[in-house]
Amino acid sequence: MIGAPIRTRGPDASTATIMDRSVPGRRAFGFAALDVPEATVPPAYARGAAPGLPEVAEIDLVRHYTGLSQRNYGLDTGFYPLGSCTMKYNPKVAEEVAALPGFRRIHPLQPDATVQGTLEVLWRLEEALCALTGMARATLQPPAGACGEMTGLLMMRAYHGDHGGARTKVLIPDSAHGTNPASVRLAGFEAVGVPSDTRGLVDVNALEGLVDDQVAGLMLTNPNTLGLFEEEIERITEIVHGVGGLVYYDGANLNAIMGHCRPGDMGFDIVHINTHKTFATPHGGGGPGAGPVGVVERLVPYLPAPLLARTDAGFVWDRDRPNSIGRLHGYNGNIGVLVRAYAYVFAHGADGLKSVSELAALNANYLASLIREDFPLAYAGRPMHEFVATAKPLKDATDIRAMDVAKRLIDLGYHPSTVYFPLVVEEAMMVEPTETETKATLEGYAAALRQAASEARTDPDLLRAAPLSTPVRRLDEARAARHLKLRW
Amino acid sequence: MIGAPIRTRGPDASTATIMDRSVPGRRAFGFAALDVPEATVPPAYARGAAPGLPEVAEIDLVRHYTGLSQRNYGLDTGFYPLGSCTMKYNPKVAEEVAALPGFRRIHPLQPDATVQGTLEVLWRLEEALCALTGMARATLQPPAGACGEMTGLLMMRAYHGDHGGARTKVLIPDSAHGTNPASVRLAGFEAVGVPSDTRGLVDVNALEGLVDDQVAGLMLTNPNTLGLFEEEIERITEIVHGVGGLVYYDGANLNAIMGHCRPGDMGFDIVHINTHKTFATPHGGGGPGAGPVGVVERLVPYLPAPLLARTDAGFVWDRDRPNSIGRLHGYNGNIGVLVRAYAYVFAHGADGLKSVSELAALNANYLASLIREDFPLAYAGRPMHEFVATAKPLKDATDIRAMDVAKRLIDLGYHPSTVYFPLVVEEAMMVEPTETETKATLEGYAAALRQAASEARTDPDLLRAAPLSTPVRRLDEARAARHLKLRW
Amino acid sequence: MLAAVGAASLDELFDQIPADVRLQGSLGIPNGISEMELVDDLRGHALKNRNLDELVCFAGRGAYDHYIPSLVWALAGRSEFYTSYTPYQPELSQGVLQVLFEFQSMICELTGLEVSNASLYDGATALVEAVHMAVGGGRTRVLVSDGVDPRMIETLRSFGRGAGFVPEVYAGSAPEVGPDVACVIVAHPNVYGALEPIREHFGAAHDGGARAIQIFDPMSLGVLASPGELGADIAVAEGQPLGNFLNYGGPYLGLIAARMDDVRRMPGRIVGETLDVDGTPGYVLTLQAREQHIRREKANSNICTNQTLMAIAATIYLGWLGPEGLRELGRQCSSRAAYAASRLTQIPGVSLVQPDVPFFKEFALRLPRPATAVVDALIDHGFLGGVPLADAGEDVLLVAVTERRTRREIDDLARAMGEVLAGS
Amino acid sequence: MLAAVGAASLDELFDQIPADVRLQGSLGIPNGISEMELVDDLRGHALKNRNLDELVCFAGRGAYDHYIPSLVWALAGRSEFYTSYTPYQPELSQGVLQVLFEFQSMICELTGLEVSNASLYDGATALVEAVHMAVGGGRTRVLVSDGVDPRMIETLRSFGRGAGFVPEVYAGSAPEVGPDVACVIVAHPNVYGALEPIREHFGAAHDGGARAIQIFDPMSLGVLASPGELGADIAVAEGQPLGNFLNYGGPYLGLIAARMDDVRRMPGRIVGETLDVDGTPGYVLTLQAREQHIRREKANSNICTNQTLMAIAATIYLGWLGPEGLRELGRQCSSRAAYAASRLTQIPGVSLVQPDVPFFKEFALRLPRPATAVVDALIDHGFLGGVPLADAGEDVLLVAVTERRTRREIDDLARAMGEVLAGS
Ligand SMILES: Cc1ncc(COP(=O)(O)O)c(C=O)c1O
Ligand SMILES: Cc1ncc(COP(=O)(O)O)c(C=O)c1O
Repeated sequence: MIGAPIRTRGPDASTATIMDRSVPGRRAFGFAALDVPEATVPPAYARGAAPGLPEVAEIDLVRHYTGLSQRNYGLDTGFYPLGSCTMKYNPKVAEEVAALPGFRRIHPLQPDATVQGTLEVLWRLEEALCALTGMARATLQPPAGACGEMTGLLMMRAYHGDHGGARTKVLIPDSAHGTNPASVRLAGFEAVGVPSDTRGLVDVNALEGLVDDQVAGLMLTNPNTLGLFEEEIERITEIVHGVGGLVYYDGANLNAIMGHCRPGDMGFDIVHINTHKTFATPHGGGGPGAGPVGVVERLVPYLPAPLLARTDAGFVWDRDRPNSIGRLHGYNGNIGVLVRAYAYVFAHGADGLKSVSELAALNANYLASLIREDFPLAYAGRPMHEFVATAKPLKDATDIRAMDVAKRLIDLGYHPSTVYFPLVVEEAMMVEPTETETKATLEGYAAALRQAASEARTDPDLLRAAPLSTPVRRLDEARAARHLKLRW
Repeated sequence: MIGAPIRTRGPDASTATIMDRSVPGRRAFGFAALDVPEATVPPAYARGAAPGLPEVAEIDLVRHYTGLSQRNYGLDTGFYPLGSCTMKYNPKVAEEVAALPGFRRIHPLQPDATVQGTLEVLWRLEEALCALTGMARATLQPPAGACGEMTGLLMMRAYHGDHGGARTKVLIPDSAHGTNPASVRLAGFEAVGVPSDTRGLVDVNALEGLVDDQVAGLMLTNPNTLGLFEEEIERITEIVHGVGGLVYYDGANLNAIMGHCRPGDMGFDIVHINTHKTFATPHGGGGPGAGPVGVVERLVPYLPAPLLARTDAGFVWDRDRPNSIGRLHGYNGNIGVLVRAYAYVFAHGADGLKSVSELAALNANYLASLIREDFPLAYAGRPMHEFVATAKPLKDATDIRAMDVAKRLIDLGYHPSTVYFPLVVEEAMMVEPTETETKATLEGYAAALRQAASEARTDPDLLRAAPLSTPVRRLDEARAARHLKLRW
Repeated sequence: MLAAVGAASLDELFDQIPADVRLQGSLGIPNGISEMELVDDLRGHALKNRNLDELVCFAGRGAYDHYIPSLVWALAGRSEFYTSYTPYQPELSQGVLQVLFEFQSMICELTGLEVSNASLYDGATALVEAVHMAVGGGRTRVLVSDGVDPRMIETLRSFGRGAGFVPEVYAGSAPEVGPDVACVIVAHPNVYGALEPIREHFGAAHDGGARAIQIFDPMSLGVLASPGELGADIAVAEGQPLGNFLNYGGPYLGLIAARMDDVRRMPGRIVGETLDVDGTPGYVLTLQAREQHIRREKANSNICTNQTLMAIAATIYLGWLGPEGLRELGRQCSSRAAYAASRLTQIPGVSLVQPDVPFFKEFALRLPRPATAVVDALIDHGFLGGVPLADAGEDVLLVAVTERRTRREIDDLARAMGEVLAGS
Repeated sequence: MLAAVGAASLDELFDQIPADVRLQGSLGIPNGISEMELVDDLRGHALKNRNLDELVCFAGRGAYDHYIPSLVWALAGRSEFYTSYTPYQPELSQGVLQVLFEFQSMICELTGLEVSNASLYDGATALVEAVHMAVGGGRTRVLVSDGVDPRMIETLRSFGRGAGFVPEVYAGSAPEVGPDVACVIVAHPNVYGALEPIREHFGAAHDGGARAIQIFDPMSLGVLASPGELGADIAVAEGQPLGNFLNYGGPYLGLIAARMDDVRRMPGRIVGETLDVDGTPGYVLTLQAREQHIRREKANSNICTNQTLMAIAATIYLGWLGPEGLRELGRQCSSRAAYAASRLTQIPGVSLVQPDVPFFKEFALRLPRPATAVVDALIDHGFLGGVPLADAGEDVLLVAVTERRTRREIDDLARAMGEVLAGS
C-alpha cells in the first residue's frame, strides 16, 4: 500500500504525465563532445519548431516510471487467469540469457558467419517446434500469432495457386478468436462461419455442408476456444482435405496438449505457435510475442524467405526460394523473444513440457470444479487447459453481470479472467489458470468468486460499485470514444 | 495504489512469511545430475533434522518478494531527506557497469595479474579520493564508515605508540554521530565530549581546556552535524596538533564541500568517506556501503595491509607493511561498491562534483527558508548541505511532537527527515535534501510540512493518528522489545 | 486435486483425445535441464556470435547502434510492466496505459502529426498497415519511390498478394498520380541515407488526391523537418533506434502517425484519456470498434499482440533525450557521418554513390570490390563496416554513423578499409 | 532560489569557509564525461580482468563460485529495496523489515541457534563481533584453533589491539581453557576444508566456562551437523555463497547466530515482530538500546550501515534452495570435491596435506612445485586452479569444488595440472 497513497496524494499526482514534470533547462541526456567538424542540415530540410518533449533529469524519469509501474498489475504481482492468453510464470533466467551481449548486441544484417550462435539457437528451436507440432519445417519470422495467421493464409493462397487455382473461402468456427476472421479477410478470402454443436464442438454435419472446391481451408484451434478437445478432429481434417482444402492449427491453445498429441498427427497442415503463451515469453504489457509457423512437407516451398539452412559452412539464410510467399517482417522476426522461447523449451525438455500440459489441465479442471455451483461450465464436456464458465444463472437471479463480478474480483485481490469472450457464450468467463499456479492460489480465486456470487445476492451494489481499491474506478469508455483525447 | 489493497486483502496477506507459503514437495532449485560417484558425510558429522526452510516454487518467491518490495519506500519512490545520510539519486549506469562479469565474476584471491582492470579502477579511485580530501594515500578496505572510523582510530593508536607512547583520550563534539563514540571505545580510548557554543560550533575555549598530552586526537565532521561549517577549523586543528594529537575527519558530510575546500587543507590528518552517501552508491535497505580512509603522509605507514602499489609489472597488493595496523576485512573491502563510486566520481568529474556541492547547499538553504516560520533552524548560522530545524515551538504551542509531524508527512506523500538527531537539539528535524531534487519537490515537501504545522493547531489528532495510508500504522516498539519475536 | 476433478490419473484428463492421435513414444526433444546447465548452454551460443561490444558498428539500414542509457531498461524491465498483458482491465493497468498515452503523444510531437497508436510490429509491417489505411474507395494503386528500402517493398508485396495491391516502384520525384492511386510512399532519408526532394513527391501525391506516406528516421527529427511539416498524411518508421537493442532484428517496434481524419482507419490499440465514475481522470483502450476482437472480418488490421514493451522503452528514451537531446543527437549523427564520408572517400577507388545529394547519418559508397567481401574482411579488423546494398550493385556499401562513433573509430575504419582494398 | 536564500551567487553559500582554506585551482580530477563514455571506460577495465566466465573456478577459501539463480538479483535488485536505507520509519519499510525477519529466521534454522541479526560486514568482522560478545567479566583471553583461516586471525588481531585482546592460536583439539578464557574459536570445516573433531574443542571450552564459537560454511548445513547440534554458543560465517557474487571480495555479508541468553550482546540491527495501534502485526527494529546510535560509547559494536542488500539476496537464495535443495547442494559439493581430490592426487607428486581427515567441498594439496607458480600456469589453461595457502607452506594449494564443477571440468583440471607439473 506503500507509496500508493503517497503517489496519489503526493507530488506524483495520478495522471500527471512526464510532460507535466518538464522544467525548462533540466536534462537527462549526455553525449561525448563533438570531436569532428560540425555538419549542418541544409535549411530546406531543417526542422522548424522543436518537438514538445519533456525536459527532465534522470531522477524525474525514474520516479515517474517507477510510480507508473506500481500502478500496474503483472503476473509477478499475482494470479492472472486470462483465458486464451496462457499467462504462465515467465522464468527470470530467460531474461538473463537474452540480455547477454552475444544475443542482444548483434545487428540483423551481420554476415551469417558472425552470428552462428544465434542461428544455431534458431535452428534447434525450429526443430523442437516441429517435433512438438508434427510439422516438417517452420518459419520463425512472424512477430506474433496474428502475423503467423497471415503467413499461413498466404501460403494457402500460394499453394492453391499452384494446385488447381485460387480459392475464395476459409472456414472458421463461430467461436474463433477475432484475429482469425480479420486475417482471413486481409489474406483476400471470405470468412465463412462454422457453427458449433450442442457439445460446443465443431458441427461436423454442418461442416460437410459448407465445404466445396472454393474452400481454401479451415482454421481451428484444438482444444477449441471453449477448452474442449475436438474429438472428431480426424474426421474434420479429412472433410477439408476431401475438397482439397488445407487445415490451419491456431496454436494459441498448444499449452494443453504438449507431448500428448500433435497437430500434424491430427491432419493439420499449418500450425502457428504463440511463444508468449506456450513458452512463457513475457507479455510485456501487450507484446512483444512471436508467432512461428510450421508446415507439412508439401508446403515447405511456400514458407517465407529467407529460411534457415544448415550447410557444411555452418548455418546460413537461404534467400533463394522461388515459391516463397516472401517476407512478412523487415528483418528476421522477434529473435530476442525466440531466444527466451528456446530457454523455456530446452529447460523443460520433453518430460517437462508433457507435465506442463498435464498440470495445466489439472489446474483448470480443479478450478472449474470449485466454482461449478455459481458459475457452471458453458458446455458439459471436460475442459483441458482452460474452461469457459458462464455468469448467466447469476445474472438471471440477481441482474449482476460477469463484468461486475470481474470488477469485484479486483477488490478481492485478483486479476479477473477474460470475460465476454467467446462471443458465442452469454456472460462468458474464460478462465486459464496455467500450470504454474498453486492449489492455494486456485482456491483463493475460487473463494473470491464464490464470495462475489453471494454478495451479488446480499449486496449487489458492492459489485456494481467495484472496484474501490484501485487508483481509478470504472472508466467511462463511451466518453473516451466520444471526446477523443489521445495525446497531450 | 494498485496491488496494494490487492496485497493486503488478497491472498498475499500482509505479514505472511515465505515460510507460510511453503507446500511440502514444491521446489524452485535445480542442479545438474550428479555425474561423479556419490560421497557421503561421515555419520559423526551428519546433520540431524533438516532446517525449517520454505518449500516453494520460483513463482512463489517472485510474487512474495515483489509484493514485499512494493511495501517499501525507496529513493526511486520519492523524496528521502534523511539528514546525515545523503540520500541522493543513484544513477542506474553504475549498476550496469558494476554488473559486468569482468567486475562481478572475479574471485578475491585471483592472482593480481588477472585483475589488472579492477586494480586500476581502485587505484584511480584512491587518487581521486586523495585529491578531493587532500590526503596522501587511502585504504579502500573498510566496508563502511564505522569501520573507517576504527581504521582511523587504530592508526592513531599505532602512531602514538611510535611517537611518545600510548594516549588514552579522544575528543568528540557532543553532537557527534553515535558511531564516533562507539568506535572510540572499541579502539581502546576514552571518549571525551567537546561542548558546542551558542553558534552550534565547537566551543574553542572549552576545547583548549580539554586538550592535554593524553589526547590521542579529535574526531570532527565539517560541516558539522548541524550542517554548519566550523569556521575556526584551522584554530581547532592547531590546538589538537599543539598537544601532539591527530585530527580525524568524519566524511559523512563531504557532499557539502567537494571542490570548495579539502580536509587536508584544514589540518585534518585522517579522513573517512562514506561512498554510499557522497558518491551515490545505493543504500540497499541499510547497506552495503564503503568507508575508504585517507591519511596524510606521516600516517601512510600505518594504513591497513595490503595496500595497492603500482609497479612496472602493473598493479599489485603490497603485503609487506611492517607498521601497518593489519587488515580490517576478510578480503579487500566492498569492491563492488567502490566500482560504483568510481563511476560516480569520474562521470561527474571535478566540475560536476563542485556543482554537486553547490546545488546541495542551495537546495538545503532553499528548503530551510520555506519552512522557517513553523520549523526554525536550531542555530542561526547559514547551513550548508543540510540543516537542523526544530519542532520545539510547535510542541510548546500544540503539544504535537516532531515524531507526529514526521508520521503525518508519510500520509502527505513524503519520507520524513531524520528526527531526534542530533540529540543536542530538542525536537530536532535534520533535513538533507541533496542536490538531485527539484525545486518542485522541495516546495511540495515544504508545503506538506506547513500543512502539518497548521493541522497541529486545527486537528492535532490527525497527526497523532498518522500514518493512516500505510500497510501498518504506528508500531509498538516497546512491545517488540518486551515480547521478543525475532524469527518464525 | 485429481479426486476433486473426478479423474483417477493425470492421463485420464486426456481421454478426450482419440487414441490414434495420442502421441506414442517420445517427442525427440531432450529431457529438461537445470537452470545452471541452460545458462552454460546459452552462454556458449552467445559466445559464438561476434557482438557489437567486440565489433565497431557502422551497419544500419533501419537498425542502428545508438546508445541506450541504462535507465531505459532498468525501468522498462520493471516486472509490473514486463509481465502484464494488454490492459483489458484498465483499473489494474493505469501504468501501462499512461505510458502508452505518453508514447502516442511523443510520436505525434516527433512527427508533427495528430494521432498515433500503441505500436506495431516493426517498420516494414507499419508501412503495410499505412497502405491498408490508404487503399479503398476505388483507389487501389500503390506507388513506391525507388528510394524506399527493397526489404520494405518486398514486405509490401507479400501482404499485397492478400490485400490485392501490387507496389509499383517509380524513379524520380514526380510520379504520375491518377485517380486510382491510393498512396505515394517516400523514404526520407531514403535507403541510401539521402534526403529526398520529398515536397515534390508529396505535391504530386496530393495533386492526384492520393495519400502521402513518409518513411522517416525518428533520430533525425531533432534536425530534419517533421513529416507533418513536409506534408505527409501518414508517417511510419522503424522504432528500434529509440532505446531498443538490436537483438539481431527484433523485437523492434513499428511507429505510425496520421492526421485526425484517419483516426478510425488507424490499426492497433489506441489509448485515450477519460474519467472514472468519480470524475477522476484515467486511461483506457479506445476506439476498439476498429479492432479485430470486435470488428472481426471487417477489421482493417489483424494486429493483437503488439510491441508495447518496446514502446515503453521508446517513451523512456525520448524522455531522456528531451527536445535538446534530440537536436544534439541529430547534430552528432550528421556531423560524424559527414566526417566518415569525407575520410572514407579519400581511399583510392572509393566514392559516394550520390555525390551531390545531402544525407543524414548514412551514406552509400561505391567500392572497387564487392561489398560483401569488404565487409567480411573488415570483420577481422574488428569492424562491422556497413551493410552491402546488393540491389544497388554488388559494389555498393551502406555506411551508418551514430553518435556513438568516435573520430578515432572512424579514422581506424578508414585505415582498415584502405588496407583491405589495397590488399586486393 | 538564490534570492529566497538571500545569496547573490552560489559561491556566496560557501562564505563561511575561511578564505585561506578555500580550494584554489583545480582538484586534479578530469572533468565530467557522458554516460556512454563512462560505460566504454569501465567496460575497457572490465575486459582487463580474467573473469570466471572465462576461467573455470576451483578457488575458495571462504568465497565460492556457487551458482546464483537469476531470480535472486531480479528480486533483490527491485529498486524499492535497493534504494532504501535503514528502516527508521517502519511504516514505510515493512518490505525490508520483513525480508530481514525472514533472513534472521533462516539463519537460525540453518545454524540450529536461537537468534541472529540483519547482517554484518563479512565473515572476518563477524568473528570480531562474536569475540566482542564473549569477552568480559574477567574473561579476556581468546583461543583460536590453528584450523582457523589466518586472514581471520589477522583481522581479529587488528581489532584486538583496540579492544584489548590478543588471539592465541592453539594446535590440536584440546585447548587449555582457564577461568580467564573468554572463548574458543574453531572453524568447521576448517581452512583446509577439513572437518574438525569439533565436539572435543567445544567440550574443552565449556568445561572451562568459555564460549564456543564456530566458524561455519552455510552451504554445508544441508549435510553437516549444525553449530547448534555441535554445541556452539555463537556461530559466524562468510555469507557470500548465499546468492552473492564474488565481486573480488565484497560486498559480502557476515552471518552471526547465538543463543537467546546472548541476545542483548548481539551486534547490529535486529528485526522483531510487533503490533501496530490497530493490532495489525508488523515489523520494527528492536533492542536498539544495544546500538551505537543510542548506547554511543557503551555500545559493544559500532556497526551502522550493514550488508542488508546481501541479506535480502541470501534470503531469496535460501528460499530457492529450500531444505531439499540445501541437502542436494551439500551432496553435490562433497561428491564433486571427493572426485576432484581422487583425480588430482593421481598426479605424480601431488598428495593431500591431511590424507586421513574427512573434508566437505575443499581440500589442501601438497604440490611438487610452489603453489603460486602452478596457479599462474593453470591460468593459461583456462583454470583458476585454487588458492595457495602460503601459511601452510609454499607448496600447498587449496582446491574448492562447488556444485557447478562438472566431471569434465574436473578431469580437464587434472589433465592441465598434470601437464603443468610435468612441464617443470
Ligand atoms: C486463439 C487465439 N488466436 C490467435 C491469437 C493472436 O495471437 P497474437 O496476439 O500473438 O497475435 C490469440 C491471442 O490472443 C488467441 O488467443
Ligand atoms: C556523521 C556520520 N558518521 C559516521 C557514520 C557511519 O557510517 P556508516 O553508516 O557507513 O558506518 C554516519 C552514517 O550514518 C554518519 O552520518
